[in-house]
Amino acid sequence: MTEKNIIELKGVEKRYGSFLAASGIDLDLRQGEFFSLLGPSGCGKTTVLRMIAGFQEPTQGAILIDGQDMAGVPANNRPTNMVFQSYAIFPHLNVANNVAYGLRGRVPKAEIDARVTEALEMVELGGLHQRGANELSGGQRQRVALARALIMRPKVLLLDEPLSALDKKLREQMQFEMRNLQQSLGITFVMVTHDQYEAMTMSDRIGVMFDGRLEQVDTPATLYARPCNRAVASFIGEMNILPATVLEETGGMLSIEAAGFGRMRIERNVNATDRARDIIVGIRPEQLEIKADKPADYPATLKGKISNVAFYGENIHYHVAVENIDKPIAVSVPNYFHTVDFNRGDAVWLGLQVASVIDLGKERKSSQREKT
Amino acid sequence: MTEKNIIELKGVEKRYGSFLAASGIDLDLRQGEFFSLLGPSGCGKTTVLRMIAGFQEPTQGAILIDGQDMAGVPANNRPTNMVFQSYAIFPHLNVANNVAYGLRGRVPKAEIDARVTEALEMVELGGLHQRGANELSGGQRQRVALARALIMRPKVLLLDEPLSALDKKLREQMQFEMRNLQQSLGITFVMVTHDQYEAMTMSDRIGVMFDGRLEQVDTPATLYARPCNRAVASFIGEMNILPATVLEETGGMLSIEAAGFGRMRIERNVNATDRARDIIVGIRPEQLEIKADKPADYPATLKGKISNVAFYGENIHYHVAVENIDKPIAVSVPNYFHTVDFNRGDAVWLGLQVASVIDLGKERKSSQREKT
Amino acid sequence: GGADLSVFDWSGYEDPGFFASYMAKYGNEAPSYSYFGSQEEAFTKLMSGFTADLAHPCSDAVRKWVAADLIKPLDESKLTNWADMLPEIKEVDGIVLDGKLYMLPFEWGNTGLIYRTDKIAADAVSLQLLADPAYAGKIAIPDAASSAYALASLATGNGADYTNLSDEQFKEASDFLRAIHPNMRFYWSDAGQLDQAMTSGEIEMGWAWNQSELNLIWNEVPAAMMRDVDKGIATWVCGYVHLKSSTTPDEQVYDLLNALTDPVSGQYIIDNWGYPHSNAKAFEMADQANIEAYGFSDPKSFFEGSLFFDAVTPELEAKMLAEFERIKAGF
Amino acid sequence: MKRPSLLVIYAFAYLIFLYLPVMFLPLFSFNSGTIVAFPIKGWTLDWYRKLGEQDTLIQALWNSLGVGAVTALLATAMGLFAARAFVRYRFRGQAAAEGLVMLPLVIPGIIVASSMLVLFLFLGLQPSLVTVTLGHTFLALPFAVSILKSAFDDFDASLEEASYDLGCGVFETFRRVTLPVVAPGIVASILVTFTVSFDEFVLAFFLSGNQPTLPVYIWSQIRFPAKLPNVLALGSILLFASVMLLVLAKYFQRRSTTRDV
Amino acid sequence: MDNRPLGDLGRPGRGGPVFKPRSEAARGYALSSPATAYVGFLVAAPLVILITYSFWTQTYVTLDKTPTLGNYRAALSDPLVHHLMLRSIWIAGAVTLATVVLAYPIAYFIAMKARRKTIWLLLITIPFWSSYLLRVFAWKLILGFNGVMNSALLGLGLIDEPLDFLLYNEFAVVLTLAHAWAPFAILPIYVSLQKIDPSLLEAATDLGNSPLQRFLRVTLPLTVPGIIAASLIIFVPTVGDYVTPALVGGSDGKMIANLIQVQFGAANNWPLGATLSLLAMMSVGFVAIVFVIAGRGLGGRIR
Ligand SMILES: Nc1ncnc2c1ncn2[C@@H]1O[C@H](COP(=O)(O)OP(=O)(O)OP(=O)(O)O)[C@@H](O)[C@H]1O
Ligand SMILES: Nc1ncnc2c1ncn2[C@@H]1O[C@H](COP(=O)(O)OP(=O)(O)OP(=O)(O)O)[C@@H](O)[C@H]1O
Ligand SMILES: [Mg+2]
Ligand SMILES: [Mg+2]
Repeated sequence: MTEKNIIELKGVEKRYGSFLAASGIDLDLRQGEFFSLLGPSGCGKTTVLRMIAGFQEPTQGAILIDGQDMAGVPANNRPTNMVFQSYAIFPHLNVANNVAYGLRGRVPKAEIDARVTEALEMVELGGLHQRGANELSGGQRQRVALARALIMRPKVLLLDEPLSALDKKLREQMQFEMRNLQQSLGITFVMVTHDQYEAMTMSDRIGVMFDGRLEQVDTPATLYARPCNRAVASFIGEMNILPATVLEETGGMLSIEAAGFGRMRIERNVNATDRARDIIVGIRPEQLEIKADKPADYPATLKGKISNVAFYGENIHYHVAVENIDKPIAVSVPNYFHTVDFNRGDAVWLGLQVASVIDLGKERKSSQREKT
Repeated sequence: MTEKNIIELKGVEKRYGSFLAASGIDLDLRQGEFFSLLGPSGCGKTTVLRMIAGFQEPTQGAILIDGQDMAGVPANNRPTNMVFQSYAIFPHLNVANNVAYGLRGRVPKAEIDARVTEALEMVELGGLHQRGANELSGGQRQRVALARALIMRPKVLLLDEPLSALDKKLREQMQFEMRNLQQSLGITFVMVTHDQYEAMTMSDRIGVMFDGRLEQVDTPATLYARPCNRAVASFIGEMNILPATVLEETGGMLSIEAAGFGRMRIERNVNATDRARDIIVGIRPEQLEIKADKPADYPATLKGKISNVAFYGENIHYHVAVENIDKPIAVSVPNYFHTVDFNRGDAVWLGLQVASVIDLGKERKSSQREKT
Repeated sequence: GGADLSVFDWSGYEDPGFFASYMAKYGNEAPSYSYFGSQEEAFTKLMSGFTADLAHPCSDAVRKWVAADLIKPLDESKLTNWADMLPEIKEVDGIVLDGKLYMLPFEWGNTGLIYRTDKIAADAVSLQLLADPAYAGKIAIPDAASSAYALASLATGNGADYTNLSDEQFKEASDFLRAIHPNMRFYWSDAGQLDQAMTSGEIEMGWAWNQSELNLIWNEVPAAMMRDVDKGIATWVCGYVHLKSSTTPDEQVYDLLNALTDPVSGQYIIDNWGYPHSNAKAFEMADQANIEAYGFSDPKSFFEGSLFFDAVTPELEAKMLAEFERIKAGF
Repeated sequence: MKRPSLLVIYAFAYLIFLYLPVMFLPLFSFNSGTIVAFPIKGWTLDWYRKLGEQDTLIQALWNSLGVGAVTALLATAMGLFAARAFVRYRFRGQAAAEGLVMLPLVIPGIIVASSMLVLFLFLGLQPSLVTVTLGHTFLALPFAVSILKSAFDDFDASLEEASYDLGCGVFETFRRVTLPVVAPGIVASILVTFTVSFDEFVLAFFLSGNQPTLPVYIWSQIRFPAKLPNVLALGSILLFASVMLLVLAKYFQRRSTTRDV
Repeated sequence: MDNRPLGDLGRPGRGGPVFKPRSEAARGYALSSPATAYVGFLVAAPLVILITYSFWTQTYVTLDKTPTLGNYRAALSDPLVHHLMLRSIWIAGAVTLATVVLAYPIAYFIAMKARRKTIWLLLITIPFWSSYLLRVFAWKLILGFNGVMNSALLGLGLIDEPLDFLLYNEFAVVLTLAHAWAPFAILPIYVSLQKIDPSLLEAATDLGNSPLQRFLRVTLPLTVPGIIAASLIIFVPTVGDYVTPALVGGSDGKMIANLIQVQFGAANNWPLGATLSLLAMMSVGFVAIVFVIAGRGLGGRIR
């Protein structure tokens, strides 16, 4: 991955009639990176991807690929290729002809054959040349779609939820293989997904979208540690949200009074631009300690009662109801030896390291676009 | 939840032609429990559910509901109701009429109205009586389907992947609400899902199916802690699998020689029935300690090199390549303060508490039914 | 070539036997034919602008066609067979209008009462029998106003005034049609329908063309036409008219007309089709047994004693059409 | 379920109802009499033997086949584009356009026929097989559109996008993806529109010149029912041929799918 | 959602057959315009002609082009017109009802039960690859006095004398047309049955419905659009049919189209014919709209 920008989106906007499907999108994608667009259903991820591919023209702004403005360049003349969510395997062609589709008539026959064989090996489908499109399993279809796009040697590969049709086992395997493929080929991958784990495990960087806006672009770790607002914070992992009041702001630090935990000084979150006296702060469930007795070595503590226990395998989540706080606070505890064991109704203490409290800025009204 | 069995499956088998979709299913479901059927796509979950509902007759075995043999009893005369994966909301009826559907002609009009209102309140759709079926969002459709089934006051509610069509946020919310509903109504819920987290967080007990067979039925915690074989172990959470040789077997304990970690004595896994000299053992990623230096206080240790780092939010997974072991060993570390930080290529030590090594019995050949 | 000439005709008349001499002259090429199923259809199509050289209506339609400016008079001097035509036929109203010859008669025949000879005795049969309740559901007449009123005029004894019925006579005729309406099995719109019903015994009497009689004879059905001029029978004449839209040279048009009226053509149509022709010489050349069997050994009697389908006055025609629709609807 | 259900019995009864009339056509084509009525006069093969001499009848058959073929192609081609637009795109006036295309089904034939003749003559088009074809295309369009609409309903739009994405232009995509994928719908549309044209009389009568189509010829035969048995013979041959054609088509279709796979 | 002005057809093309993401609407118009323009033109012309003629007067063979409402007055005050119009609508209604009722089970069978659906659909279309006239002849053979039906009944000793109510009445018209329209009724109903999600039927069963209740409460209401489509395809042209009533309708089978036909044909009164056509189309349109609304309403009333 180099620092060269292979794709640049500058103030891109897309309207369907009066409906804003994407607005003010500024994004630079680097040569060779694995980038994911993450967001809830209907937030505009596919729209952005399709504008890059050339299936839709932005109503405003510019898209540059490898430095060239793509305005007016049709999809079939762009150096991008796409893996469709439904895979779009041509039902009337066999595997080899599907993969060869884009080369036919452009490249000599012998070269096509060689490249098809090579591409099929690459996606571990060697020998399946003659298999009919309708005789493929989901995973095989996904591989054919991948091979069909990669054989075109695109500068950028676009993937629209390439794994959402597969089951867990297969999905995990393909995640691993796709990441390896991307690293060995050095091609830029832009993937749309609504699965946070998929995005976090596969990507170099993630762009999080809500309601047509790109809220935050960062590495998975930074996104998790420093989400810029409530929406991003709760879309990625679980986040306890508490209201707080800003008392003072000095040198990048805020003095706040947080519900339940009382006064503390936390880092000002650089990403949040608007300040206000009433803000919200977030605490990740795994960054709280849960004890039967009041923990001594924590700067902030709180007393509560277990309202629910949820078992997540690697971790156990306790939901702790605390007086004067609306929602129970979630605490995640690693499942070592299954030793820690509280039950519903137990009284417990929570301990908090102040450094792990994240400033999420002012509470924003949720957009009208959101549905139940 | 009582100890009374509301549903009993005795040696149930279902063939489609020569294809065994389900075989040898023995299962007792208790009055008032939340039971999940978990398994990969095509393993026969829906088939089992539909046999209980009466849409398919078993080719062998018997199904008893509340003590009565259901052979020959058509679906419309069984005390079960179903929430379909696609919800199957009648498109020509509004919400109230959809919900009232099963009562019409059986119950006086006034009572229907009252029960519809009550059912709609229960699923938090109060006041949406007149809404058309096509004007509902995904979450609302799911609620209507739930209300429509619950209004029949079934002895057992069957749910076929009721949440898979919803997006993450909504899915989590509905999981929570459905679990609450089930607990407050005390009705037995049987839910089919392929999402392990969904099954683990919602269920009292889970039945794990593979290739038409019911492999293990247990509480979530037991399933996680004591999976009976490799398939179950790796379908639920992540599991490092190591080959081992049995040296001695005494009083429920096995002396084994495990690849890399050497000799140790572990508990014999009660669920595994066949013993062999060559077995496999499993270790959960969160039950390994990862250190830069050899940890002193661990009975078994191992040296390796980080081959990959995957970020999962609450946890970080390190994949550690170890000499003479094929697959890298996964280690999960809680993401406290993002402090522990190894990078790809670092040499590390793994520490293991012997008590957390799980006996998974003899390696089984994977069935022919499995596809890529 | 011969195909330059276009003829708007009933199908079947493209039989080369009808115009052998034309083909001989025009490189063994037949004229090209377009077809119609009824004169009304043909008129509608021509009024819509369809063009051809010749058309083949029957005498009762000519007045309207002339009024609609569709056809032009023929030049007698160019018709080589004019002298040999049956003398009576030349005078038929409609063939000549206002002293001008508009239609060259080609074939003619009778419209009369056909009955099942095994069910009804020859001396018992009469037009009035149609109104006899004993024959409820056993009779049929054409779904055509002119033909129906011809029948009714004959049945009410006003056959002679058919083209010019007085109001009272018209009412008598209408009343007769109303009287037979309840007996009606159907108003036939194609001859095959009548033949079918007559053969199966579904109907026992029907007002129909002589060609139905022929068909029944050929199929050995015991049926015959009541040919007694006194009891009431009608005669029709059809022929060729020269359309105003004609574009082919007159000479070629007249060559076909002359070929059609050639005695050889006449003999062919009499012997092979069983239709009487307009050329008197043809009767001499044709097989006399056929002429006898098909019932036109004495053409003269029909021309003198039968009702002729002349062109009725426009006002009367309109009245007939309107009234017939009401009668059929049971009004 | 050994006992055939009522529904199956009904299905076969209905088939008998559909086939009963057409079964009599071959029967009477062997009748030596010329009137289509019982009792049958005697048996003969004459009508088949003499079929070769019926030049005009045979010519009419060829005219009908030609008109039917061109109509099928025109209607299917226009229907293909329209159906694609209706299924794939949303645009203002779409409902009106879809309704408009269905209108020919519901306007009385004689009105369309006579006014179309006036219109064509006004435009300087003399009645001929061309005008008949134009008229029939009008009549067949609704059938083509509705059949092809259901074909496009099952057609995943991303297939075409995948083709553009792989570098193909509009025409290449149409030829290499759209056409082969909706081929079954196209075949169905061609069959149905051909049938519609082949049996149509009113428009054909008004719009044909001196080349009659088969129905026009048959209907004008009414004056001469003596020739009906020839028509019956021809009809029987056509029926037999179309059944054979279908059987063959089915056979080859099955062959080709097994080969492709 | 598309509210773009109609004139906005996207970027100017650069020539060459490339894929351009023009607006959906533009592509929709471009692709559907050949068909809609063709049909539109050929539909508009007859309508304009009809409407114009209906305001003129015919005197024998000449047209008086002074605009007048005389034709409408004459037609509307004529009891014959009323009578024929009502009878046409009633016969067309009977035909529609019979056709749809007979066709529904077979469509249901093909959509829900049959294994080889295409074969069945083809089997249903093949009989119509023969001339309509010939099929009508065949019906007369079957229903006729000496026909197959009567012979069979006589042979079985069920009747002593041939029945004569089989042919040449409204029954024969209904039967012949129910046969002729069969594929046009079966196909739309088949399509709407085919579209029903099977899980809806299972849901109904699950909620306690017997197969019959399930049919009445789910299947039937969901096929209302198909039934309406089939009914319109049959009803409207049947009102305009003049051939079948003439051939098998007998003395009482006359319909409004026969009267119209006479005006365009024998009577050569195009203005009156045009007026009657327009009146017929309006009544048919009215009945059809009432029918559609009633059908939808009824479908919506079933719970
Ligand atoms: N052609 C269109 N016309 C009108 N609205 C559209 C069109 N395409 C998409 N939209 C709307 O734009 C919004 C964004 O759509 P998009 O497909 O980009 O969402 P997405 O983030 O990919 O969602 P998903 O995860 O469900 O695929 C949606 O609300 C959608 O309804
Ligand atoms: N009617 C049928 N005929 C033949 N095979 C069937 C039929 N129904 C299901 N099967 C097969 O039986 C197996 C089990 O199907 P089932 O629907 O129970 O799986 P599932 O576990 O629900 O899978 P999924 O998660 O994909 O819904 C599958 O392989 C399927 O292909
Ligand atoms: Mg999307
Ligand atoms: Mg399933």
